[in-house]
Amino acid sequence: MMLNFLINPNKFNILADIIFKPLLIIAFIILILGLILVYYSPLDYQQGLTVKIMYIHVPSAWLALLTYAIMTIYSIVGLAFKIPFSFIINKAIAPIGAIFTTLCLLSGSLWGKPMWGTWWVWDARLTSVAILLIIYVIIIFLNQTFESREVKEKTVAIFILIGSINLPIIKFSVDWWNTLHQPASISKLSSPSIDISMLKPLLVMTIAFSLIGLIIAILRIKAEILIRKRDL
Amino acid sequence: MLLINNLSFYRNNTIIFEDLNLSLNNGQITQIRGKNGSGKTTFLEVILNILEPKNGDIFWEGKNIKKNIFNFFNVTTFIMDQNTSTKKLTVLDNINFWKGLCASKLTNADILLLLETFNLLKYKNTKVMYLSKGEIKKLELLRLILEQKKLWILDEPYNHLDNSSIEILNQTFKDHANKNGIILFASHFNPSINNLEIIDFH
Amino acid sequence: MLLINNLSFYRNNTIIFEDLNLSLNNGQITQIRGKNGSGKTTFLEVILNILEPKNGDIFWEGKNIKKNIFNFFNVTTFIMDQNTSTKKLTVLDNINFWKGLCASKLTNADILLLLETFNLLKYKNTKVMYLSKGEIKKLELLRLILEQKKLWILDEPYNHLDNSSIEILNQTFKDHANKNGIILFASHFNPSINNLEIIDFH
Amino acid sequence: MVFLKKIFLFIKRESQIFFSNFVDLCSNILFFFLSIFVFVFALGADEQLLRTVGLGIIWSLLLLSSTLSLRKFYEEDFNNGVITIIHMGGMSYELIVFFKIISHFLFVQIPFLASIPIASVFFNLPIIEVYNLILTFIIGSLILSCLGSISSSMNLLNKTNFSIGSIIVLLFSIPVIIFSVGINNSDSNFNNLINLLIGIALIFLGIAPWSSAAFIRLALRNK
Amino acid sequence: MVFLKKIFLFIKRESQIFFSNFVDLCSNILFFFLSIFVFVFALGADEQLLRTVGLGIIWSLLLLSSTLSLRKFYEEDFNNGVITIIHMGGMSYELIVFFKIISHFLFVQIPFLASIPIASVFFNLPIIEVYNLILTFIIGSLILSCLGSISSSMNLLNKTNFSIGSIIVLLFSIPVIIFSVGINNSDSNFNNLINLLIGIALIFLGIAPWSSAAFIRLALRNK
Ligand code: HEM
Ligand SMILES: Nc1ncnc2c1ncn2[C@@H]1O[C@H](COP(=O)(O)OP(=O)(O)OP(=O)(O)O)[C@@H](O)[C@H]1O
Ligand SMILES: Nc1ncnc2c1ncn2[C@@H]1O[C@H](COP(=O)(O)OP(=O)(O)OP(=O)(O)O)[C@@H](O)[C@H]1O
Ligand SMILES: [Mg+2]
Ligand SMILES: [Mg+2]
Repeated sequence: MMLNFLINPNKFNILADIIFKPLLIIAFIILILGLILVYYSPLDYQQGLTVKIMYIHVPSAWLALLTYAIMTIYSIVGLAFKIPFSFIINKAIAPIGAIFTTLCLLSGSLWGKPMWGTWWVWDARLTSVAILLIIYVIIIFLNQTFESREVKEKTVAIFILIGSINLPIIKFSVDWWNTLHQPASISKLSSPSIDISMLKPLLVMTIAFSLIGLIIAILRIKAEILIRKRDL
Repeated sequence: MLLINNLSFYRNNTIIFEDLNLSLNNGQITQIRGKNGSGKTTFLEVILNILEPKNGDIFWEGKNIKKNIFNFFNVTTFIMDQNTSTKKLTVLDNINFWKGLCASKLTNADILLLLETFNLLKYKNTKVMYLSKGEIKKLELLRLILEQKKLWILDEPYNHLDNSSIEILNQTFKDHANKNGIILFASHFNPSINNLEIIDFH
Repeated sequence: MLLINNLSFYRNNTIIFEDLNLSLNNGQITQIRGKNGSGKTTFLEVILNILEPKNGDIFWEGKNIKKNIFNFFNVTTFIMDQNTSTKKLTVLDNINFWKGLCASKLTNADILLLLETFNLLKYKNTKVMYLSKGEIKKLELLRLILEQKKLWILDEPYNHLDNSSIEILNQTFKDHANKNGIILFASHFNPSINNLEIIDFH
Repeated sequence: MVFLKKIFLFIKRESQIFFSNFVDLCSNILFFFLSIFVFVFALGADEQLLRTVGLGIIWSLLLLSSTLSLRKFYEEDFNNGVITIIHMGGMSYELIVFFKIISHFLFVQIPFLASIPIASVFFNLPIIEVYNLILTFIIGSLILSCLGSISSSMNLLNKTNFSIGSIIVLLFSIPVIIFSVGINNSDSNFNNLINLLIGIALIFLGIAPWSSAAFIRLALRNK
Repeated sequence: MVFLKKIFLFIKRESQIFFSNFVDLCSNILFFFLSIFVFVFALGADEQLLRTVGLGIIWSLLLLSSTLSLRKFYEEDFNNGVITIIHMGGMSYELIVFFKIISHFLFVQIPFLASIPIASVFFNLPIIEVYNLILTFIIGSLILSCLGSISSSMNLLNKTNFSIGSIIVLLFSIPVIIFSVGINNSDSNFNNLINLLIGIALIFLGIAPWSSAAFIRLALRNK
C-alpha cells in the first residue's frame, strides 16, 4: 500500500525522515517567492495597500478549514477502524489549526478596520470562525483534561465529529446570509472572478502556508509518537 | 455453564490479572477472595463486558458472549457493590421497575411475601433514601429472586447485612444452586455454605 | 469515660431508641450489634451531636458534652460508613489535610510506615478515585492513628476489608484499648477481640 | 411486545422521578422568570428597547434555564449503576439515551411552553412573534434536549468540575438561536427556516444517541 | 496559631481542588463568552443597540455563569461527610462557610475579572464603563459568592432537583444588578452607589455564614 504512511506511525516516521529536509528547503524557497510576488502584486484601486492583508488572510482561513477537515476525516477513521495513529494526528494538528484560525481572525479584523470601520462585526462568517477557534481551544483543553488515554482520544474524536457541523456553516455562511464579508470569489468552482495577477501570489502563498503547516505537523506528530511509545 | 478462557485485563498498562481460566458449572457456588485491590471487582466487571478485556474470551453455554451480549444479559443478574435503587422512588416503585425490566412473572402477593421475609414490608411505601444501609442492601438483593435468572454475579453481597439476613441470603444461594443455577460472588466474608468453591486472587 | 444517660431519639415520631443508658470506661472496646434498621448508625450520630436527641444527656469525663462540643470533638475520631477522603486529591494530599486538621504530630516517615502497613504505599500519589473500595476504606481508617484521639467511634469499620487488614484493625483496637483509649463501633462482623463488650440493639 | 413494555416502563420511571416533586418542574420556570427580571433591570425599563430585544432575551434565557436542568441528565443513574442495570435489562445504550431525551423533552421542556406567553407579556411582544416563538421553541427545545444529553454524558467522563458540557450546549445552540430569532425578520423565508430547524433537530436526534452512548460506555470503562 | 494553621489548610485544600484541573477555571469563562455570543445573536447585531445593552448583558451573564459554578459549593463535601470531619476538627460551621466563601471568591470569581475587558470589546463599551464594571464586579462577585453559599446550602436540604438555590441567587442579586448598572447613569452619585454596594456585601458576609451554617446543620440532621 502506497498510502500506508497515513495510518501507520512507523511508515510515517520513515517517510517523514526522508522528505523532511527537502520539504524544509522547498517551503523556504516558496515562501520567499510568495513574498516577492506579494510585494510586486498590484494595489487594489479601492483598498490600496491594505489589500495585501489578503495574502495572509485567505491562506490562513483556508488552512484553518482544511486542518479541521483533516481532523474530521481522521476521527471517523480512528473511531470506525480503531486506528490509533489517527488520534495521534488529531492531537498533533489541533494547535496548528488553532494558530491558523487565530491568524485568520487577526488579519481579518486588521483588514476590517480600514474596510468596514470596526474591528469586529457580528456577521455570520466572522462568528462562525470565532466558534471554530473556540472549538479548537476546547479540543486542546480536552487533550489536556483526561487522565486516561482512551477516554481522551475517543472524546476528542467524537467532539471533532460533532463540531464538524460548523465547517459547512463557515463555508456557506456568506451565501446563506447577506453579510458584510466577501462572498467566495476565488474558491468558486466554475471560474474564479479575481484578476490573475492577484491569484498567482495568493496561490503561491497558500502553498507556502500549507508547507509550513505540514512541517510543524510532522514535527508534532513525531513527538506525539514518541510520547505514546514511552507511555506504552 | 460459564467458561472463561485466558482472560487478561490491564488498567493503564498495569496488569490486574492475566491468563485467567475458570469454568463455572451448573449448580456451583463460587466465591472470589483476595486482598484489597487484587482485582475482584474488576474481574466481575470484565465478565459482564462493562470493562473490555485485553484478551481472552468468555463463553456462556458454549457461545462466545461477545457474539450476542444481550443473550448473556438475559440470563444474568448482577448486583454491584453500589445500590442501584432509585433513591427518590419508594421501595415498591423500585421493585415494580425492576420487575418490568426483566419481565418477571412474580405476582404482587409473591413480592409482599418477599418483602416480609427480608423484613422490609413496613417500608414498602417509603422512599429508598430514608432506609438504613442494610435495608437498602437487602432491597438490592431482592433483585436476585425477582429477576429469576440463571447466573448470579455479586460483588460483596454480605456487606451491611445482619446475621438473620446473611442466613436468608445463604439459603437463597443454596436453593438457587439446587435448581442448577450458577453463582459467582466476590467477598471477604466467610459464609457457611457447603461445596463452596473458592478462587484466590493473588 | 463516656456516659450516656437516658438517651431517646425519635425520627418523625417513630421511636428509634428510648431511655438508653451506657457507660464506656477507659480501655474498653464496645461493639453495637443489631438487626438492620435497628438504629445503630443513628445512635452513633446522636452521640456525636449530628442528630439531636429527644431527651437524655451525654457526659464526657463528667462534663455534659453539649456545654462545649468542641472539647468533646477534640478527643474524638469518628469514622463513618462513608468515605470522607476527597476523591479528586491524592492519598498523600488527603492525609496531609487530615493531619493538619487535627494538628497531628506524626512525622512524614511515620506516615509512610503507616501506608506501608496498610499496603497503600504504592498509591501515595494516586488520586483517591482510582482506588478500590477496600483501599479507600483503609485510607479512611488511617485517620484513627493519624488523629491520636482518645475516643474512637466507628460505623461498620470491617466492611470491604480483607483478612489481613481485619487483623491489623483488630490489633490497632487492642493497642488503643491498652493505652486506655475507648472504642465504640457498630458492626455486624464478629471480630476476634477479647473482652469485647457487646450491646444488642433490639 | 415485551420490548415496548420495557420502554414504557423506562419512561414511566422517568416521569415518576420528575413528578416525585412537582416543585421541581416549577423551579426551572421560576428561574426563567427571575432571570427575565434580572435582565429587565439590567437593561433599564425603556419600553421601546424592551420590545426590540424581548424575543432575543426570551430565547436566550430559555436556553440558559434549560442548561441548568440539563446537568443531572445522567449523573445519578450513572453513579449508582442504574444505567448498567437498564442496559442489562436488554436496552442498548443508544436506546436508553434516545428515550432519556424524549422523556426530558416531554417532562421538562414542554412545561416551559406554558411560560412563554406570560413572558411575552412582559415585553409587549406582538402576537405573531409569540406564535413564532412557541413554534420555534418546540423544535428548538428538542435540539436542546439532544445537546443536553451529549453534554451531560460528556460530563460523566471527567470527575472534575470542568463543565465542558454546558459549553457544548451553548456552542451548538448558537445556530438554533440564529434561526429561531431570525424567523421574525420580515425578509426571511419562514418555511425555509422552519425546515432548517427541523433538519437540525433530526441531525441531532441522530447524533445524540450515538455520541452519548459512546461517552457513557467510555465513562463506565473508566469509572 | 494552630487555629490559623487549620484555616490555612482549609483554603489550601480548596485551592488544590480548584486547581487540580486548570481547565476547570477556564471553563466558566468560556461559558461566559459563549453566552455573550448567544445573546448577541439573539438580539441581532445592531451596533448601537449592542452598546446600549452591553453593560446590562455582561453583568447578567456574569451572574448567570457564576450561578453555574455555585451549584456544587457544598454538595460533594456534604455527601461524603467531609464537612462533618472538618467541623469535628474544630471549626464551627459558620467559619467553614466563611472560608468557603472567601476561597470561592478568590479562586472562581477573581479569574473572571480577566475576561471583562475582552468582553467589553465585543460591545464596544467606552473605557469608563469598563472601569466601573470591573470595580462593581469585584464587590458584586463577593455578594454573589455569599448568595451562592446560601443557595447551595439550601439545596442540600432537599434531595430532589429543585433548584431553589439558584432562584434565591437570582432574586437577591437583582438589587446588586440595579446598583451596579446604575452606576453608569450620569445623574447617579458614584460614591454613594459604591458605598451602598460595599454595604450590601458586608451585610451578606454577615448573613451568609450564619444562614448557610443553619441550613447545613438542618441538612445533616435530615440526611
Ligand atoms: C475577523 C474577520 C474575518 C474573518 C474571521 C474572516 C474569515 C474568512 C474565511 C474563513 C475565509 C475563507 C472562506 C472560504 O474559503 O470560502 C475568508 C476568505 C476571504 N475573506 Fe475574510 N474574514 C474576515 C475579514 C475579512 C475582511 C475585512 C475582508 C475584506 C474586506 C475579507 C476578505 C476575504 C476574501 C476576499 C476572502 C476570499 C474569499 C474567496 O474568494 O473564497 N475578510 N475570510
Ligand atoms: N434520613 C432518614 N430519614 C428517616 N428515617 C431514616 C433515615 N435514616 C434512617 N432512617 C430509619 O431509621 C432507622 C434506623 O436507621 P439506622 O441507619 O440507624 O439503622 P442501622 O442500625 O444503622 O442499620 P444498618 O445495620 O442497616 O446500617 C431505620 O428504620 C431507617 O429506616
Ligand atoms: N477507575 C480506576 N482507575 C484506575 N485504577 C483503578 C480504578 N479502579 C480500581 N483501580 C485499581 O485496580 C485495582 C483493582 O481494583 P478492584 O476494585 O478490582 O479491587 P478489588 O479486588 O475489588 O478490591 P476490594 O477488595 O478493595 O474491593 C486496584 O489496585 C485499584 O487501585
Ligand atoms: Mg471490590
Ligand atoms: Mg448503619
